Amino acid sequence: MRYLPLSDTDRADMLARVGVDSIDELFSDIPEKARLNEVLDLPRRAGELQVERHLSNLAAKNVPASTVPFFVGAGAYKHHVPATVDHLIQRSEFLTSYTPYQPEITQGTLQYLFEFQTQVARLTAMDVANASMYDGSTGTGEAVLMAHRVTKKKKAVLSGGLHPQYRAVVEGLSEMANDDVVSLPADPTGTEDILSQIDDETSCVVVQSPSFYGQLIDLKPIAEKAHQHKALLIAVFTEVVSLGLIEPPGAQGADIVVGEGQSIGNGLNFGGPYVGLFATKQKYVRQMPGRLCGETVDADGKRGFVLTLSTREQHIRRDKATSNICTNSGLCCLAFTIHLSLLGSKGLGQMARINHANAVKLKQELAAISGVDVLNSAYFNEFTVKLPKAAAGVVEALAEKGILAGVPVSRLEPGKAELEDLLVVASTEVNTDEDRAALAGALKEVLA
Amino acid sequence: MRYLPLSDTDRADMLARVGVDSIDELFSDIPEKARLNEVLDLPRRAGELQVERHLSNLAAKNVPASTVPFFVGAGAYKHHVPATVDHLIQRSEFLTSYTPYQPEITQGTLQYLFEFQTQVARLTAMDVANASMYDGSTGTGEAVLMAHRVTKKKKAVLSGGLHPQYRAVVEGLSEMANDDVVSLPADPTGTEDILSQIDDETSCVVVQSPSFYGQLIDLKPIAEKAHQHKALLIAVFTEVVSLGLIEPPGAQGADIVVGEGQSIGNGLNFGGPYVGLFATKQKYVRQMPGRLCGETVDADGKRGFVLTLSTREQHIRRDKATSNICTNSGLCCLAFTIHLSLLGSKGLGQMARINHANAVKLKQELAAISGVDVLNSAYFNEFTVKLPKAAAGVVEALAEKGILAGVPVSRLEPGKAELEDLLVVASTEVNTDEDRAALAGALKEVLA
Amino acid sequence: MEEPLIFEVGHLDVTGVDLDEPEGFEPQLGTHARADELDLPGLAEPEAMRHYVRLSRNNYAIDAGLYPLGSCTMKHNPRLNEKMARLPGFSDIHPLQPLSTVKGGVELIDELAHWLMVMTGTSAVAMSPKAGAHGELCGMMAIKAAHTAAGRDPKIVLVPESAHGTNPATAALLGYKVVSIDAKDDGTVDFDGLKATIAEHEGNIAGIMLTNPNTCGLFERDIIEIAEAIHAADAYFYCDGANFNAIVGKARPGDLGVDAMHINLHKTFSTPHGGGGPGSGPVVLSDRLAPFAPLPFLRKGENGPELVETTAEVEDGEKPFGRMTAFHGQMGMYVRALSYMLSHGSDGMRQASEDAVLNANYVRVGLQDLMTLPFGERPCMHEVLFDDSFLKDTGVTTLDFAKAMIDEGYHPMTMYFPLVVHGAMLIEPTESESRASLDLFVATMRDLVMSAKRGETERFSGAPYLSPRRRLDETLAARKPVLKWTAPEPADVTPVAAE
Amino acid sequence: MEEPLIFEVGHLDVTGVDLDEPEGFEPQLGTHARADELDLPGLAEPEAMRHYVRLSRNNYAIDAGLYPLGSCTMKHNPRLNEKMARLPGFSDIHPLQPLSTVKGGVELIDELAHWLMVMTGTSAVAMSPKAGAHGELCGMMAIKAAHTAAGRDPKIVLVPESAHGTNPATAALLGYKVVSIDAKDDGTVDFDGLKATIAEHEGNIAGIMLTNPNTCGLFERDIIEIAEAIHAADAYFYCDGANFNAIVGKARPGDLGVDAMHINLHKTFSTPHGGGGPGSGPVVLSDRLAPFAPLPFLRKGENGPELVETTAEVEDGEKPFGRMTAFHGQMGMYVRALSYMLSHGSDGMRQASEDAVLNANYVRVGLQDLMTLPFGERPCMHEVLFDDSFLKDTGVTTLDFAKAMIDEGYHPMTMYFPLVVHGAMLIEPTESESRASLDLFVATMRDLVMSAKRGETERFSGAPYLSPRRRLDETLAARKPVLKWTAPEPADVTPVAAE
Repeated sequence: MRYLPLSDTDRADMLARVGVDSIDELFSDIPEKARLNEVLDLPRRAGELQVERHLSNLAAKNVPASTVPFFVGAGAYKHHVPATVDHLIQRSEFLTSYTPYQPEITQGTLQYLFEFQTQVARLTAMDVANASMYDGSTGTGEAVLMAHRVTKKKKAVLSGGLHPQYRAVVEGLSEMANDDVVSLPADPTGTEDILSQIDDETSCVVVQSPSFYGQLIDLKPIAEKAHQHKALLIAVFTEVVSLGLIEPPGAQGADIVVGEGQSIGNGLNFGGPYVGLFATKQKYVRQMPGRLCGETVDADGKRGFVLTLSTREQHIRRDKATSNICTNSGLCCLAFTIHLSLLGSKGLGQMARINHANAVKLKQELAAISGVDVLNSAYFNEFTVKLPKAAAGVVEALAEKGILAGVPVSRLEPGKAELEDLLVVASTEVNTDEDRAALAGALKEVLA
Repeated sequence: MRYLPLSDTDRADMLARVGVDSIDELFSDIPEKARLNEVLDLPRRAGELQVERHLSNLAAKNVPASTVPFFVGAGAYKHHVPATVDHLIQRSEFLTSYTPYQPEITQGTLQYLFEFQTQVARLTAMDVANASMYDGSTGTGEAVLMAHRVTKKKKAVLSGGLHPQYRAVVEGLSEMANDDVVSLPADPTGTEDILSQIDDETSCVVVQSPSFYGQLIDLKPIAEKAHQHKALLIAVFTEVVSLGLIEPPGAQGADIVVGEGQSIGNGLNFGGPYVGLFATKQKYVRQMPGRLCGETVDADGKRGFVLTLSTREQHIRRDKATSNICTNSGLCCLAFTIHLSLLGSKGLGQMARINHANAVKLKQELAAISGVDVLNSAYFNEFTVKLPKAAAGVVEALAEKGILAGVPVSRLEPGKAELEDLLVVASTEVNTDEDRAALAGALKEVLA
Repeated sequence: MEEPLIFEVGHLDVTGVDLDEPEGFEPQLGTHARADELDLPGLAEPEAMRHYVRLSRNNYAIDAGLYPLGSCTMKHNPRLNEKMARLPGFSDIHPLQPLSTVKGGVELIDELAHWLMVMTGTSAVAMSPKAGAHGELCGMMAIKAAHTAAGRDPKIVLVPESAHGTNPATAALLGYKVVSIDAKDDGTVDFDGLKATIAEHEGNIAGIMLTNPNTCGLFERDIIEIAEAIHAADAYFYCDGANFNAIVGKARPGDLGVDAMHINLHKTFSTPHGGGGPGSGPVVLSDRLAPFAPLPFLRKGENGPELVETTAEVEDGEKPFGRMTAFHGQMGMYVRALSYMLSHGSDGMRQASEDAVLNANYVRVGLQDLMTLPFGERPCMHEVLFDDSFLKDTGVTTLDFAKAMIDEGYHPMTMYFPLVVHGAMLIEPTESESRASLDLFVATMRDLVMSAKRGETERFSGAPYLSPRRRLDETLAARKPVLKWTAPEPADVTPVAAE
Repeated sequence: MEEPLIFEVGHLDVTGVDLDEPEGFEPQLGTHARADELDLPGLAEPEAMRHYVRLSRNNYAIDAGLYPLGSCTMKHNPRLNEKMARLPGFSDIHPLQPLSTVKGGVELIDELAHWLMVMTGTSAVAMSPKAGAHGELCGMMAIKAAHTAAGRDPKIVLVPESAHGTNPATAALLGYKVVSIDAKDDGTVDFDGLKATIAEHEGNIAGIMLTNPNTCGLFERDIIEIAEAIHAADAYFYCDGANFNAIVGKARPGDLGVDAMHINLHKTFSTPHGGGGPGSGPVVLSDRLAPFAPLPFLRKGENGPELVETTAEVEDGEKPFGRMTAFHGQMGMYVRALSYMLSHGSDGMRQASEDAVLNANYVRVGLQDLMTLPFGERPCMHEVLFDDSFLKDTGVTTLDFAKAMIDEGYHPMTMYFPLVVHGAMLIEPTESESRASLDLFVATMRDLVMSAKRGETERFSGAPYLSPRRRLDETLAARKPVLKWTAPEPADVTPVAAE
């Protein structure tokens, strides 16, 4: 087998050296009745060509975003990632390296983590960021737990603009941990009254901007009210490119900022792996979950980096840890850092403006269609339209025409009549005039 | 522009430092009437996304070998190359390194060249091999020139089984250099009388096995006759995988062995870049063209490698050089070496046997079709069939059915009635039973 | 050469991408436009390339050398897997595009799930957890949900002392009290003690979290009896699957009585470790826990697998406890893992387990006369645990010893884990090493041990000497955390008044 | 760590691929089956990966540092190009599959040819040559064919002393006698001397092979007059295009009177150097030479470009002199070059030329006070030529100086070329370097020069000290060539008789 360097001769010699007659002697602690004496009923080994064919056949049953007019967002976005990014993250020294617990021989990883943390802190206008979470949704769950630790309260208030699956993650975790959650109803237009939900019991308020529906939300009054009640504002985003153009949550009073970083450096990958961004204020750093990389010096006085504040972490603190997390999203955050290093403020700003411009143009084309209403007043690269009929069927009909039009809200919030006709539509730099015309044209046909 | 690190500020500062007022001052030696003051009439800069789209659109107009039943050979072969190969040749340190003229910091390149030379010498059963040529055809041209230098004679005898485009390369070069060439007529069955063409004027005999038509040729009698007349036998191959199974030319008395190495490690690439293999006897090494890597020691006595015998080469000898060549096929020979290191004798033997087995099976299926004759008695993974009508039209008709059936001889030897109906068909490890059935079935239809 | 930070070399007016300013639109940002300029320096593409290539050279990697990290399983990462994961049909599909346009994606998840269930002898698998610890959380949530559904509310989870820190941390996250289980002198669970503990907390035990093979590299001989005792106490057996790679094809956790076990796809199925992630931690579940698998899950449909994403779609008997993450999990990792499984096949994976165990034992016999085995010269599974007795009176600590390995070209082994032995050194060569590679490793280790015993303490106390950095001051880093780069204050250039 | 050769670590019974033995066929090899077993050791995939990764680490690379090789033009190689070249529509098509199935491939070649012709101001291009020197050969063959067609048979080719070695070698290969042309003190061709030489050999001159900008980094001011004089002598002007990268978008060779010029796609259009290749050397041709372009060539057809592959397809006015290679040339390199051109655009390529020239002059002014310029402090083009006068009496040679650069983390500059100056040092930074990178390079070079002048000869004579190998014995290598690995003789183990 091509991945196994031992030859049969090696095996025989080595067994002799170990002093056993057969390999099975080494497995003799397995209770006899549970020992497998036959090879399991699964396919036998296959050459590369066969594996490629099998997987390529599966892949061919899917419709890649790049091959069609594509307007699907709702928490994951199709952006163009420079070829350099994917090349670099495949360097053996990044790809096949372990967690940098031995800093002397992992400065490569540690330095990019430090760069990553700095980039995320600057993007969000927060004091400190960690070395990434699994993704935006689990990061949001961790943010709520962190708020509970900080405030020593247990009630989270979730905005109706929060991504429904993010909400589900928080709710599930809270339920299991016996914490309280107040979830506001779906809020496509960003007009909910969240302020009235904040009281002295409140540990945190979780607000997403741009919201799941694309609406930009003013976080300042919410932060103010939360702080009056000694609660934290957790600001969430799912589209990090928006931070190239809109006011960062740190400038609006957020205490914890958490979001999905997939848009920068990472592909769609059917939902994962992605990279969660997580930033907070200096004063809360010791309650933060996840890895942190810090600067120090080596025995020769040279600057170097190490994983630090690990007394927060499970491998040191065990059941007293701030989280059970022992993984970051290593390569995905490397991809993020490389892409953002290439972009810089200048490139990110341009990218964000193109995204916004394309969304504005798309809105104009869709709003011109009879029966279609755009629900959002202020948005970045995504907005919600109300169709004259159920959105799910429309999306299917458009898919049959080779256009992926967006996400029907009912896919994530089924059974709610008031959401049945809503479609969340995203537009990024990959969309062309032709894409927009194709969508508008096809939508007219489907609605006719 | 993303590849240019200088900012406009940098440019202004640097011009000042250089002491000129404008960049054009640095171009003032260009005669005024030839200076371009406008940007040329070509497209302006484009982002990655735009370039990808443009090139992907072109690529989409082609039919990749992997997507259809594929039997095209005739000098270039579709094989499966392990993913490891392409990954490794893209390592920055291989991809973006220069010719290893500074051996202290290019031992990576030099060592794989040494490994490559050893592999090629062993494969061909010759004493020494060089660090590769551009490809098999130009290598063949160089082999003839080398034979003329060694023998101090000027007449090359070319077998009718030599690849027609290889023959054209040799003929063109010989004509320009005022050397003589005797080209035998096309010889699909390997039955030509080449021995009678060898006389005392003969510098070299050039014979391909497996021949262009797939026929295996016994080189021993030709070597014997050539040596009687103090001529060299130049043995050519276009399918290096054959050497896993058939008697190597070095064991049959060849003086120079030259061939195409594309099959191992390298893709089809529409004809290039490929990698020419070139090996000879020890006594002729100083007349050999191309780079050579040799073993030596460094100042600390450690084994190391350098480019050597460069007094043969143009950068030292100028108009007295053995060749004007100053390039090898670096990355392609790295790909060759990695793939062959993975294969080893064991893997190459298996690969060769699968190729042969698939060709034998294909021959049986095709020979069973009424009106189709297979012309070759002994072959490796390729053979020639005689169809009941012109092969070119049949191939086109099969292409329309989504099957790439082989190369009509008339494509390379147009206007020769006796070759009009011949089709060269190759089969490698990528062909499945279904591929063969598809070809046989479609061919029956087309011939019906 | 020292490599600066991007903030020290980049410029705000430089970018390594070419984008055009959009025209012809009215911004619709409301009052939300950014007030301040972002301060992220950009690098031109050649600069970025060089920066990250140079950084990478400061890293150790499997592709460059043996990585004997016990319990971390640093095995070969085939590049075929990388290629497959990059097929646009997998990498360029959106989790929320119509299911009719991602049938192959759903099928792939289903196929991987099938392999996992057959290999583990279980009847369900929760695919979505994003890493091993996330899988633990998922498994324990399923256990909690099962108790709740049965009207029980037990408060205790049993965890052996030798467990990974994630185990107690996970249990605590769900509000459980962790009760520690002792080990016997032979490094395995004290079954009698365990029975006593169960009796002591009768009716209040939610489950046990056990690693098997355990973190001492030993297979728990009493595993079936332990499972039976746990089940008899109305509790569940959570198995930490970190060491599943030792027994794939040799034994099935389901046959051992396991109710839930996460599988680290990188450890057992070769997805790259990537300097710390991304991971993927599917959790296999027994019949009893299967109904509680979180959303999304796969259901066999008439036309192939169906993806169930919301409670509204749930059918009778399905009681998902919630959702672990947005979307469907780590598709990119699934493709890699399945590519590995298909390549090995069931025969190859069994062979891989055998080779992993053989390699560990080969290292053991190569070193056991010089280093010290806390549990005697018995065979180990895929990793071999030494303690630091052999360093006694040498003045060399486990840490020093490990750092000295760096100067010999090796990554250190796992140190000070598990906690059950003093100065633990846990070595796992994996099946990816050739015999020649192991011979060289053993010879090097022997040389180091003898050097330590000869009293050559400087070779250890100051190590590493030859790495990109010498030993780093971790105390300083933690005492005054510098977690991001800030521009240095400009030097004080107040002109000194003449005279 | 020392990396052995594959022959020292591989095994004949190991393979890193999984293939099955075929069954159910009768071999049809006739009498040609291999008699002896092949002796090629195999490596399992993890071993192969590690071997080549480790080897790579002994290489310098553009991606790791500045590469100041004058005339070699080591510029940034964008990875977008690599990605594009790997599109299956380009990488997985066969040169002899039906032309109806490769229309996009032919279009790509046509599009690249268009860019090359517009940039050079010429009317045809022979695409197939496989490297620069192959392009030279092609260009000179076209010239020879043109003479033959006109009934002429001139015997002489003029080549300046400063030319690349390929120029005289190419001319000699075609049976031409090479007559050398002198340079003036300012480093450019002595036009008066040239006229005299032309007069001397009247009627017997086939052409001139001139590099412009020349290998001293200078633009030949008299270039148009030279071309006119050559044309007046019924001869052709072959321009070595190695330095075209200095003037893309600033001047067109066709406007300067060039009849043929090869273009090294790697130097000017960023295809990777790859440790020595593969290259690609298309040759642009003037109206007068266009008819002689070799097979295959493109003809404008009604439905797009047509590929003419054989003489049978040739039409009136087309007089191809033959064929340079099998198939159609270096498609893989074409894709990369076009990807680069499309990215830069005509504006970006002009800017690249300007930046390359600016960077070279920036290095010049940074070093000219300490190092010596043979032709005075005049502006250079894309590379700056120093001689070794500044090392006089220091005991440090050009070679020593260059090797000392290695210890500072730099690849040496081009040395001892061109031959027209003593101890030449030719530095070409290219447009890919940032100002900070140049500043560091200049500072390092200044430090080295001052060190040499201070008499710190050991720093130079023994250099390099810090590289994977110290200075290598090239004489030994050439005197006793060891060109392949052979197994060492087994040690003599004849048992010594007891007593």
